[in-house]
Amino acid sequence: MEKIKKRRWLLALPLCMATSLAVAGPGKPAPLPEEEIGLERLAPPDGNRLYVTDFVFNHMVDGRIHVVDGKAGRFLGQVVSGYGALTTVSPDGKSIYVATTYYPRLYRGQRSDVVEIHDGETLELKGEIDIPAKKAQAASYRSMLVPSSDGRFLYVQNATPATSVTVVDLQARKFVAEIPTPGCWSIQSWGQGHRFSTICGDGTLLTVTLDEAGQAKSRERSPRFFDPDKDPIYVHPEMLGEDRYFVSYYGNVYKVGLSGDKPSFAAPWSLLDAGDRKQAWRPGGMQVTTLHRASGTLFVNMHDKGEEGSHKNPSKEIWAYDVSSQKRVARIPSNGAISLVASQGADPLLYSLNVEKGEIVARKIAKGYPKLNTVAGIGETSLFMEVR
Amino acid sequence: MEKIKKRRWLLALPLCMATSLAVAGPGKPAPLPEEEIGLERLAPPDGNRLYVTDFVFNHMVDGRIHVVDGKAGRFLGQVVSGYGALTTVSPDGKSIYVATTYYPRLYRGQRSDVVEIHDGETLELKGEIDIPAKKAQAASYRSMLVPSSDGRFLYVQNATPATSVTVVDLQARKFVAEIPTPGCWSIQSWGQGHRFSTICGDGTLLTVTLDEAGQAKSRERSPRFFDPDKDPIYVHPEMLGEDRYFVSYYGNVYKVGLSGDKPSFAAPWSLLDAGDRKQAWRPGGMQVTTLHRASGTLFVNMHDKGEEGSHKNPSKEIWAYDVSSQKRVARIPSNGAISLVASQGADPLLYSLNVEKGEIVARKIAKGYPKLNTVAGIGETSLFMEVR
Amino acid sequence: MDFLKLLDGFTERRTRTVAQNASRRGFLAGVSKLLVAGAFALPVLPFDRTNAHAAGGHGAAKKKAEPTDTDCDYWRYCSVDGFLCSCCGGTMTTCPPGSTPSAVSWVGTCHNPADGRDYLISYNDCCGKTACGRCFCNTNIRERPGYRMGVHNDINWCMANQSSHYHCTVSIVVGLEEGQS
Amino acid sequence: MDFLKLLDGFTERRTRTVAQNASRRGFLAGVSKLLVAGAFALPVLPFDRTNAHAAGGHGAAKKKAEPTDTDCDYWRYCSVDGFLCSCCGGTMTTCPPGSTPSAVSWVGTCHNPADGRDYLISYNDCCGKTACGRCFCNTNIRERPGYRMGVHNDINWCMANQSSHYHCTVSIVVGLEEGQS
Repeated sequence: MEKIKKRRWLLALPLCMATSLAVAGPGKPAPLPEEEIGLERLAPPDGNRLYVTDFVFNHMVDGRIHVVDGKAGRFLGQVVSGYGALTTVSPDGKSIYVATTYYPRLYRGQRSDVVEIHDGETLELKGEIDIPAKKAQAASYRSMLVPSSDGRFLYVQNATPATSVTVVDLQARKFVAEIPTPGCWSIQSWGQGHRFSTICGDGTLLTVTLDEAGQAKSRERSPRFFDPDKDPIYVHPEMLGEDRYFVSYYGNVYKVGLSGDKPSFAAPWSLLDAGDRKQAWRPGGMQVTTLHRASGTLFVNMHDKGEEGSHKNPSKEIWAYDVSSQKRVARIPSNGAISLVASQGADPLLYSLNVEKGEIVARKIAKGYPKLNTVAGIGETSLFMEVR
Repeated sequence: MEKIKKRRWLLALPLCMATSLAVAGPGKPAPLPEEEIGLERLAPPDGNRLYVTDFVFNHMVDGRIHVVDGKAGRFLGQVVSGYGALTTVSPDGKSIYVATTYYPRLYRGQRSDVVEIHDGETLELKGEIDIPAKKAQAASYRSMLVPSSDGRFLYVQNATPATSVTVVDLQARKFVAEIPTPGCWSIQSWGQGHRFSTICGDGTLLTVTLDEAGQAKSRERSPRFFDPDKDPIYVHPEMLGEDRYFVSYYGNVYKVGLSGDKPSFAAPWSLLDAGDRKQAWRPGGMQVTTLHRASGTLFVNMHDKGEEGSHKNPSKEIWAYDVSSQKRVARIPSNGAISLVASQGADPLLYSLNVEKGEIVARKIAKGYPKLNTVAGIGETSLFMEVR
Repeated sequence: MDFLKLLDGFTERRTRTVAQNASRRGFLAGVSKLLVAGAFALPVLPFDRTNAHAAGGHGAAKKKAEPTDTDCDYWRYCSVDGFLCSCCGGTMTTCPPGSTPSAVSWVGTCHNPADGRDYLISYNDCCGKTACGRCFCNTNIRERPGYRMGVHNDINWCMANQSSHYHCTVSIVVGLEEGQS
Repeated sequence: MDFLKLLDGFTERRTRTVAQNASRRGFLAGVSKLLVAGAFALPVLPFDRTNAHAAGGHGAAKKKAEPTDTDCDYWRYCSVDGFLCSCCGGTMTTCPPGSTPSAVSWVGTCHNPADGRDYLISYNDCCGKTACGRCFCNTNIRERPGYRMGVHNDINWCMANQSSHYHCTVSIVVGLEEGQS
């Protein structure tokens, strides 16, 4: 907390007229001391700081990110994110990135798209970068706004509805390139170098490699690795080293390796056994999976009685899988969650978000997944969580 | 409804491939005809068109006016009003005036205050006039944004918190003057000429007369006509010819004549008898009164068990008074209303607004005040109603 | 306009992809899938078609045996996603006063119980005012991620308008589904 | 600054008006009345002080026997009007990260049950972010219309800040009420 030294007007008026805070008489406690107004500042994130992106559908122009201490269940602050923003947080939690749209008259005038950099501890705006007014005004997913692995560039998903990726140089704080990615969607950043892949409507990956200036120097199309007509995958990636895990609408897991010269693809495996299929269990929600890296556990938001159109339904249970053995290791009750995120590190927690209540349940990632706490009222249409 | 002739993209694609809408086979009804997208346009107001100003406290930057057919209980449309807007509607219903504040980046940058003119039938913006960035960011009341009686000027209440009135020339569509009104609040427009009065903290009226250019040419202070310490009046006026009726926190009615050379003041009369006083009945709410002119009936939003701080409480009953005899003529159940408005003309209705539910109950202004209809969900923190 | 140019390329690509389907029937099915996208429509609260809770709860007509044009389970809202313009001062086919129809739209296929036919329904957004906030209605049938942009609904379909602010969605009969008469 | 100049005049007038009261006691009482205004605080939903429904319903601590700093009936919120900063990432006395204390404020007089004393409480708004939306709390004791601007609460007390957007309200002990010790 920083003390605000400057005395404010009107505040000064009663002060000078109030009885001075004298020492108390005998047998009576001392009166409360005079206080000064202060300003909170956050400590660096501890691994369980949640950043919850709220679309505020009923008042979309006033979207925001709620910052929450997930372990203590305490509300820490807000960042205004504006209209249809894409958001992410730097790996060290020092910067919160917001790609958003403004109009000079709230809803009219000339559209301006910008990337904003907010300080992760003061929650103040540190910088604003103009970008082409093509930014996707979309639900914020993990793969819509993505920093390069070294933090130099920020990739922004565009849609007009033709698709492309805007490249922002975070060091120079300027827009550097727009890379067409026709028919492809999402940004899957590679662990090494300035390279991203994007998932295309024909079931392939398009991989774009940038030069040092952030311009595309090569583009390569992979073989088809999934069938978008028969088994569409969610674009939300889980990351384990240089592997990316995607699940499909019908409950298959696709592992994609983003290393070496070109992507590699493992054979998909199913989350479901015969009994699960009979009950039509399927993945569902927005942020449909999360992964605890140390234990290699993949959590999937699942519902039964699945059918065409149920792929965003809230979950009935959260199923846990060991990704190396590809076996289910737990079935955890859900709070009707649409989004999941797991923290890593010393106190790993599994967070599940119910959008209607703005409710986040935190469970320990440990035997039995005991419930640690529940916070409610975290936003109105919160869809996306990150944790640092 | 206007047909939109221009075909839109993507729409054209399926059209050319759809089976043409052939004539039906025997014994089968003809298929539905192909439709075109259209745009609604309102008929001129019929005397029961409601304009409901919604502050949207949880998302104040996205305030709006809900336009409702009060007689049919039908939602007609919205006008975006922005942040802390003051609103009013021209007497003929052709123009909706909004005085509001914008920032180029939603909540940051240089503040711009403007008066907007929206068309009452198309609900489109017709004009925007820059005004000094001093507009009161306040709950919209009847006396906060007021046209002159001939419609030439629009008066805007300012607060920085020092108080003044901005004069806008609606013909020339420009700001013309700022008139200091220190210690005074609200704009009570006179029926004749370019003159307004404002209620001052010492219990007087300050009357300002404008010249043809909208500049103040004289200022006159009235004698004290109420005691703000002992019996503060609400600034919301009821208008009957050139008389203005104000009620006080303690249930007295102050009649002020705004005609001739200077204001005239009648002796106040009480809404309460001894029994009412014993139960501590008091006025309460935001738009605490309304008046049906043809019958000379004043409606007051009343609650019992009144106490210091209850002057904005929702009403338990709506009490009706004949203003010429100063007698109560009815006690009407209330829907927990905070605001009242009465329509005039052939189908006079009494509207009462419950802010928590966004619920408006319409009753006929006739013996027994029978309920005509109830509409709910009219906004989130709707506080102020006008009817044309 | 730069925007239209981009769209032209987009349309061509789409058409080529779709044309991989051999039969006209298959071709059409592909197209209607492609176009059954999200008329803005944040897929925030996925409701069953039979669950008109959202629409019913906020400014909609009372729940009846026969759904009306302000009920989420009205037949032509079978793939709508957003605020129903019928609750916002428009109708099933008209934008509320002062708003602007979207420059891009998507199409669903809905079954009309009154005549037993399946119709192609164009879901246009009405734009240029902030969110209407009344009668939210959402289904996700045949919705797919953004790599199938024509059927993606986690995105604002007012995106191509001068003011990209989303207000509400209309549902317009544009034809019979292939094979119907 | 133009703004401060205006305020100076305003303060002078107020002080003169208040000074009409003869005794120091009366003078102070008048001042505290004047300053018990609406820390923004739309008086939208007038709640009893004992009714913590609004605060309790949205992100606040659970209702207990002893109200806490996120309950609307906590003692020093006796005239607060708006979103409690304690629920918004601030505390009773600190603004949430990234917001800015208001340049103008108002003062109420609240009774602290723990020591039996009445304190002057300054209600400052925190500004520069859009509305927090959590723990709305409203009372209107000694609130008066805008002709008594110092005690008026239908107005935004972030009005004098560079960004006049209202976020939440803090409640700061600035002294004992006259006659207390």
